[in-house]
Amino acid sequence: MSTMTFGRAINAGLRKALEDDPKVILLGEDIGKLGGVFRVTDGLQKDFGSHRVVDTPLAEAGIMGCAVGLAYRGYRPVVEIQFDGFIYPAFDQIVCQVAKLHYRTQGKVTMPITIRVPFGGGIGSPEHHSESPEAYFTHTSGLRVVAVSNPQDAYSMLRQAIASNDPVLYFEPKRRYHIKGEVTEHPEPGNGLALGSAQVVTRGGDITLVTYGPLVRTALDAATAAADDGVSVEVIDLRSLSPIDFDTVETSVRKTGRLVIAHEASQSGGLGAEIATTITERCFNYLEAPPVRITGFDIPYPPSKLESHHLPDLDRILDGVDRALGRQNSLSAWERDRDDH
Amino acid sequence: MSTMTFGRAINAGLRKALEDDPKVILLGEDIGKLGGVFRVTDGLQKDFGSHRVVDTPLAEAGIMGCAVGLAYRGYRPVVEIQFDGFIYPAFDQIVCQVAKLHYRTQGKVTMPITIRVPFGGGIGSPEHHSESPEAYFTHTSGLRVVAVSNPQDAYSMLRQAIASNDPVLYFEPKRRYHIKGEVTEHPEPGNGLALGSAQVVTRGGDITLVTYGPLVRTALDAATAAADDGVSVEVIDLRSLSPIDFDTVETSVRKTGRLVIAHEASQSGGLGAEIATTITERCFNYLEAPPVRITGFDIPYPPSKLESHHLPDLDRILDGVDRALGRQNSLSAWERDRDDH
Amino acid sequence: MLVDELSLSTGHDDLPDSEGDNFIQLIAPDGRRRENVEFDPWVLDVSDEQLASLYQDMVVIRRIDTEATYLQRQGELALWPPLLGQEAAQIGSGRALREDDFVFPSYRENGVAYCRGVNLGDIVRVWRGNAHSGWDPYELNMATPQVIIGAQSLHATGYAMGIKNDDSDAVALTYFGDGATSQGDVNEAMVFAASFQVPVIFFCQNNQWAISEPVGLQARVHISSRAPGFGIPSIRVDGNDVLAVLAATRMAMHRARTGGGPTFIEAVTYRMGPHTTADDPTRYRDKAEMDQWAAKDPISRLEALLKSRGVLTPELELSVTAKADAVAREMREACINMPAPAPMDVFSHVYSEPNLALDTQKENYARYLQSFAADHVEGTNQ
Amino acid sequence: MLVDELSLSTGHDDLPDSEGDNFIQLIAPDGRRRENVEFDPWVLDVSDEQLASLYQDMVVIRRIDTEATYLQRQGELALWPPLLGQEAAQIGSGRALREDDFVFPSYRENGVAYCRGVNLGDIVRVWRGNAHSGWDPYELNMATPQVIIGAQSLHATGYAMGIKNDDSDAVALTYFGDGATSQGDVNEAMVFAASFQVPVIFFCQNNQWAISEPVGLQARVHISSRAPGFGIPSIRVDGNDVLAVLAATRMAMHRARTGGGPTFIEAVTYRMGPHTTADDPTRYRDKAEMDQWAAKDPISRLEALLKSRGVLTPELELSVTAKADAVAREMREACINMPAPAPMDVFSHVYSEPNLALDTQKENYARYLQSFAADHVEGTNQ
Ligand SMILES: Cc1ncc(C[n+]2csc(CCOP(=O)(O)OP(=O)(O)O)c2C)c(N)n1
Ligand SMILES: Cc1ncc(C[n+]2csc(CCOP(=O)(O)OP(=O)(O)O)c2C)c(N)n1
Ligand SMILES: [Mg+2]
Ligand SMILES: [Mg+2]
Repeated sequence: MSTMTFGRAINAGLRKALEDDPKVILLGEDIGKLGGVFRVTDGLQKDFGSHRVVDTPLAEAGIMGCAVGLAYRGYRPVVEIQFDGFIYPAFDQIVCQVAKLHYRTQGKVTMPITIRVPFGGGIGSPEHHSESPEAYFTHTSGLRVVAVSNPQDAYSMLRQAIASNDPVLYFEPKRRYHIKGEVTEHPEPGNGLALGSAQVVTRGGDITLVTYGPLVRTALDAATAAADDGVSVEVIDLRSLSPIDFDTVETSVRKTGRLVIAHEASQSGGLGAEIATTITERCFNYLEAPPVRITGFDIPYPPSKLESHHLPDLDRILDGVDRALGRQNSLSAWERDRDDH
Repeated sequence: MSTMTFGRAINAGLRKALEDDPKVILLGEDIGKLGGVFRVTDGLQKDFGSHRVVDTPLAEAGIMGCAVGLAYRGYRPVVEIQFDGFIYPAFDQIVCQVAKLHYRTQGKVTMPITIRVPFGGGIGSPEHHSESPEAYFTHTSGLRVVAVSNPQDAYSMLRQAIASNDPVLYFEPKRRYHIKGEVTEHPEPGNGLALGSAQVVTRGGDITLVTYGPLVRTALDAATAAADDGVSVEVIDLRSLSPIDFDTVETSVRKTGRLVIAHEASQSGGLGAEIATTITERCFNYLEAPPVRITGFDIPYPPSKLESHHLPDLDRILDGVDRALGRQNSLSAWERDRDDH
Repeated sequence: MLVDELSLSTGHDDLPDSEGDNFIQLIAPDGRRRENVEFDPWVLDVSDEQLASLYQDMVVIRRIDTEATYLQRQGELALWPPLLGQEAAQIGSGRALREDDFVFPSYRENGVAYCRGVNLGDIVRVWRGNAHSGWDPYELNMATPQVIIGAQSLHATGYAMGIKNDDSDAVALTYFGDGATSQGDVNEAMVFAASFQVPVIFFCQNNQWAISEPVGLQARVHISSRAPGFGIPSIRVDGNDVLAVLAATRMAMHRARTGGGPTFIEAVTYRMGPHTTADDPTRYRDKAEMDQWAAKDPISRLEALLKSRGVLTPELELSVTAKADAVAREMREACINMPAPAPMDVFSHVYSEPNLALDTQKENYARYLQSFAADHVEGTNQ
Repeated sequence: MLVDELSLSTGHDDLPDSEGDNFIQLIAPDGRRRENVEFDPWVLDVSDEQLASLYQDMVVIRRIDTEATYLQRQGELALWPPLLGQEAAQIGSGRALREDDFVFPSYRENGVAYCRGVNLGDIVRVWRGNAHSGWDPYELNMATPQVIIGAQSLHATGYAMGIKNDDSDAVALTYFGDGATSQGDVNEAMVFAASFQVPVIFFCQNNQWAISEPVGLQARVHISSRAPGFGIPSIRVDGNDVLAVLAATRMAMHRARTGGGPTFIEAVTYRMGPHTTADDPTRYRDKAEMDQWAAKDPISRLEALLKSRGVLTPELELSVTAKADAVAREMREACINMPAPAPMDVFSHVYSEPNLALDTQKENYARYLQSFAADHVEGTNQ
C-alpha cells in the first residue's frame, strides 16, 4: 500500500496491465513522449516501447476503429480520449462496432477495449473540455460504463476494466487527478471488487445521496455539513454506471425513504432519470418524497467563468437534501405560492 | 384537405417549404433522381433543381458539416439521414456544432437545420436500419427533437421544424410511411400547432399511456382493447421529445394516477426514464402506482426474425397497463413469490 | 511543378473513364490476352487448369447470386445485395489470399466468402434475418458483412497493426465500394495505415454506383489517385479481368508481406444488378450504360479466352454447370431448412460477462412469454 | 506508370523536408528576394509601403501574442494558444482576403482576426473564460475559434456551397493545422469541395507539431500532396515568407472567384512557442530544432529585406513599435476591464426560441440564488 495521486494510480494500473499481458496496447493522442496532456501515461512509452504505447494520428474515429481491429486480432487495446468533448468523432465506431460486435457475431468476437475518458468540469477550460457524456454510453447496450472517484478504485477498476472481455468506458474525473489516497496494488485484477458494484461511502439513515465521479467528494462534504445540521446522509458512490447496482441503492432507499441524485451532466435524460425511475419502480411504497435531481442544467457546458453556476456544488446538493426532506429550501416559497392557486 | 400517405405528406411539406423560401435546401444521399430510398423526396429534384435538392457524397459528417456552413450563410438546410443507424458519423457535428453554435456565439449565429431521420423497427431490415436513437439527442441541449405519428402532424410539424430557427431532429416512423390520413396543407407553417406540444389522442380516465412515433398507433389499438376490458386509457402522443410537454402529461396523470410509457428504444436511459422521473416529481401525491415502462430491451437491435420480441406490441403494452393498474399481469406471480420471502 | 493543376472535368455526369490504357488489363473484353511486362510475372504460374478453376469460381458465385436473388423473390430472404458483374474482382482478389490473411468485407463480398470456404447456408443467414452474422470470423479468417459504409477499413488497419506487432507476414485486406471512399473512416484508415506502415490492402470495388449516385459525385478524379497523396501506392486495375485482379492483388500482398506497407487497389467494375433486391435502378441509370458494360462481362471474356485456348471443352462446361447447380441446391436447402432463432436468443451475447440488469429483463420476458401459456391454463380451469 | 510507387521514408522521425526548392519562396531566410516566374505576378503590385505595412502587421500580432501570453501568466487569461512563428502565414493569407470573404479558423488564428478588424478585447474574451466566442461572426465575416479539430473545414465548404448558389464571387477560407489533416472531417470537406467545385480554400498551417506529435506521424508525404488525389489543386508555400503566402493565397482566391473551385495551400511554418500556455514542449522537442527554425523567423527575414531596400528607417521602426505598444495596451486594458458575465447568462441563447423546460430550470435557479439573500434576511429576523 502506498499513497498516490489519482493520476498516478491510473498510471500504476496501466503499467501493471502492460507488464502482465503482452496483448495490452495503449493508443491515443500525445500519450507517448508527452505522457498525455494530464501526464497519466507518463513514462510508459519509454518503458514499454512505441509499439505498446502508441501515439496515433489525430483522429478519434481512426483510433477507435483501429482498436476494434486490434481486438479482432486478440489484443486488449486501452484507448485514451484526450478530453470528454473529443469522443464524438469516435461515436459511430463505439456505438455501431465496439458495442455491437459481440452481439453481432453471437459471441465469436470479443471487444476487450477500455476507453479512458477524462471527464467533467471545474478546471476552467475552454469549450469541449468539461463535458459529461456518460449518458450517451449508458443508453448504448453492449457497453459497460464506470466512473471512478478515488485513487484506489481508479487503480483497481482500471485493472478490472482491462481484464474484462467486454468494452468498458472508463471515466476519470479530471478535476480530481491531484487528490491523493492510499492505494493497494493488487497482484490480480479481480480481487474482491466487482466492476459492477456501487459502494456505500458513508452510512446514514435519513436520506440517500447517490452520485459518481467528481461529485463523490462534494457529496461527502455535503454529508458532513448536513450532519452538523442533524441530518444523517448515506452517500453511495455508484462507480458502475452501466450496469447500475440498483440493489445497493434500493437497500439504502428502503431504509431512508428519500433519494437525492447528483451529477454534472445535463438533467434531461441524464443518469438521474434512470436511477429515479428504477428506484421508484422498486421502492414505490417506501418513498416519502419524490427523488430529487441536482444536476447540470439543460445547457451546453458554459464558459469557465460561469461553470460554478452550472456545476452542482455543496450548497445546491444541500438544498436538494432539504427539498427531499421537505424542509425549507429554495423552492419552498414558490411551491407554497403555486399550491395556493 | 386531402387523403395522403405519411410519406406523401412529408413530400408535400418539403415541396411547400422549397416553394416558399428560396433558402430552403435539401441535402442527402440518393434524395435526387431516386427520390430517397423511401421515395419521400420523389420528384423534388426534378422540380427544384439539383442545387436545391442536393445528392451529396456518401459521408454523413460531411453532409452535416456542410449544412452548418450553409446555415452560416443564411440557408435553411433540410438534411435526410438515410436510416437511423447512419446518423452516428454525423454525431460530432450535431452535438458539438449544430447544437452548440447558437449558444457559442451568444445568439449571433442561428442553426435552422432540420434533420430528417426515418427511425424505428418493424420492417424486417438488416442491422443498423431499425434503431431508435432519439434519447442521444434529447440529452443534447440546444437541439429540438420531434417524432411524428400521423400524416397531418408529419406535414405540419415538418413545416414548423423548417421554419424554426433552432435545429430540429425530425424522426419519421418508417414502418408507418404507408398509412394514410387526412392532411390539410396550411399555407403558413405556424397554424395553431406548436412544435413543442403533446396531443391527447384518446381521452380516458383510468390510466395515462404516453408514447410517440410508430407506437402511437399501437397504443391506440391497446386503448381499444383495454376498453373492451373495461379500462379507460388516455393516450398521449408526445410529438415533441425535447422539450417535452410535461403539462399535458401531468394534467392527465393527476386525473388517472397511473402512467405507462412505451417506446422502441432500449429502456436504460431512454425517454421513459425522463418522463417517469419528471412526472413523479410533479405528481408524487397523485400516483397510485409507479410509472411502468414498456420498451425495447437493453440489447442492440436484434436480427429481424426476432424483432417482434424486442418491439413493444399491443400485448406487452396491455400487460404494462395491467401492471400499472395492479391487475393480474406477467409479473404478478413472481412478485407475490418475491414478497413472500 | 509546385502547383498540381489537374485537368478537371466540369460536371458530375462525365464519369472517370474506365476504358483503355488507364488501368491494368491482362484479358481484353473480347478474351484476347494482353501483355503487360509489369504484371505478367505475377501470374506466370497460372496454368490453363487454374484459369479454368477461376472460371468455375466465377460461374459458381454468379449462380449463388442468382439463386439468392430468387430466394429473395420467393420470400425466403428479406434482402440480397447482388454481386452480379463483380465476379472477377471478387474471385481475382479472393484467390490471391492465404489462409492466415484476414478479410474485412462490406456486405457485397459473398463471392469472397465463397473463396474463404464458407458454408453455403451461412452466406444467406444474415439476409434471411436469422442472425446479424452468418459465420465465425475466425473459422474463415473473414469478418462478417459490415453495413456501416467504410467502417471495416479501420478494422483492417488495426488488425494489420496487430499483425505487425506479432511479427507475422499475414495481411489484412478490406473491401469497400466507390461510395465508401467519401467516408471519413476510409480516409482515416489510409492515414493510420501509412503512418504505421502496416500490411493492409485497401481493395475498392469501383462498381460505378453507390445506390443511385454515380462515382463522379464522390470523386472527380480516379479513385486510385487518392491513396498516393496519403503516401500509399495504388493500382488501378480492370476489375472485370480476373487475371489482372489476381496479379495486382498478389503484387500488393507481396509488398505487404515483405514489410512494404499498405497498397490501395481500385478495381474498375460494374454493378450489373440493382443495389439490393429492394432497389429499382431504372430510376437512375439507362440501358445504354448497362449494354456498354454487358459487353465487358467478366465471365464471357474468360470464356472467350478459355475457348481460344481450347480449354473450355463441353466436359468442362458440364462439370462447371454441375458444380454451380450443386452449390445452388445446397445453399437453397440450407436456407429453407435453417432453424429459426429462438425468442430468448434476443438476449444472448450482448455481453460476454454476466450482466444483472439485462438478466432481469430476460427473466421478466420469459415470465411474460410464460404468462400466455398460464393464461391459457387459467382459461381452461375456469 | 500505373503503379504510383512512392519513395517512402522509413520512420516517423524523418519529417518531410521543409527546406529548399520544394516550396514557393519569394523571400529567403536571409531576406534576399527570390524570383519566381509563376508567383511574382501575383505580388507585382506590392509596393515597399505595402511591404512595410505587412511588416507592421506581423510585428503587431507577435506583440498581441506576447501580451496575451503575459496576461495568461498573470492570471488574467485562463489559456492562450500562441501564434509565435506563424505571423507570415496568418498575415500573408489574412491580407489576401476581401471583406465579403468568410473565414473559418481554428483556435490559433488570432493574427487573422486582427486582419479582419477585430476589437482587441474580443480576441481574448474566449481565453479569459468569459464567453465561448469573442465576436460577432457576421461583423468580421469570420467565425469564432473552433476547438474541435478540423470541424470548421466542413463549415467553410458548406458556406462555399451557399456562395455558389448565391452566384457570388466571395470565397470561404478555412484554417487548420497539420494534425487536423488526419481527421475525417477535413478529408470529407475535400470530397465535398471537389464534388461541388465550390469556392473554398483549405489553408493548412503546417507548423510541424500537433501538440507533441510531429507532422511525420500524421503524414509520410508532404501534406500538400493529399489534395490532388481528391481532385483539388494544391500549393506548397514557405509559410514563413509573407510575400509567398500572399501570392499563393491570391492565386487560390482568383481561382475560386472565377469558378475554378477549391485550392489547398500548405504553408510550411513552425510553432515557435508551446502548443498552448498549458503545454511544456521541452518534453518532446529539442533546442537544435528550435534554433534551426529561429533562423527562418518570418519577421527577421522581412526586416532584412526592408533594410536592404532602405525602407526600414528608424522612423518606421519607431512607428511600428508605437503601434504595437498601443495595440498591446488596448488589448490589456480591454482584457482587465472586461465585465464578468452575469450568473443568469448561463441560460442565455441555448435556443433562439422560447423553451419552457429550460425556462423552468432558469427560474428555479434564480429562486435558488435569491434564497441566499432570503436566508440572510431570515437570519437577520431571528
Ligand atoms: C454510414 C452509412 N451511410 C449510409 C448507408 C446506406 N448505404 C448502404 S449501401 C450505400 C451505397 C454504398 O455504395 P458503395 O460504397 O459504392 O458500395 P456498393 O454498394 O456499390 O458496393 C449506402 C449509401 C450505410 N449503410 N452506412
Ligand atoms: C477532435 C479533437 N481531438 C483532439 C483535440 C485536442 N487537441 C487540441 S489541439 C490538438 C493538436 C492540433 O494540431 P494541429 O492540427 O497541427 O494544429 P496546431 O495546434 O498545431 O495549430 C489536439 C490534439 C481537439 N481539440 N479536438
Ligand atoms: Mg459502388
Ligand atoms: Mg500543427
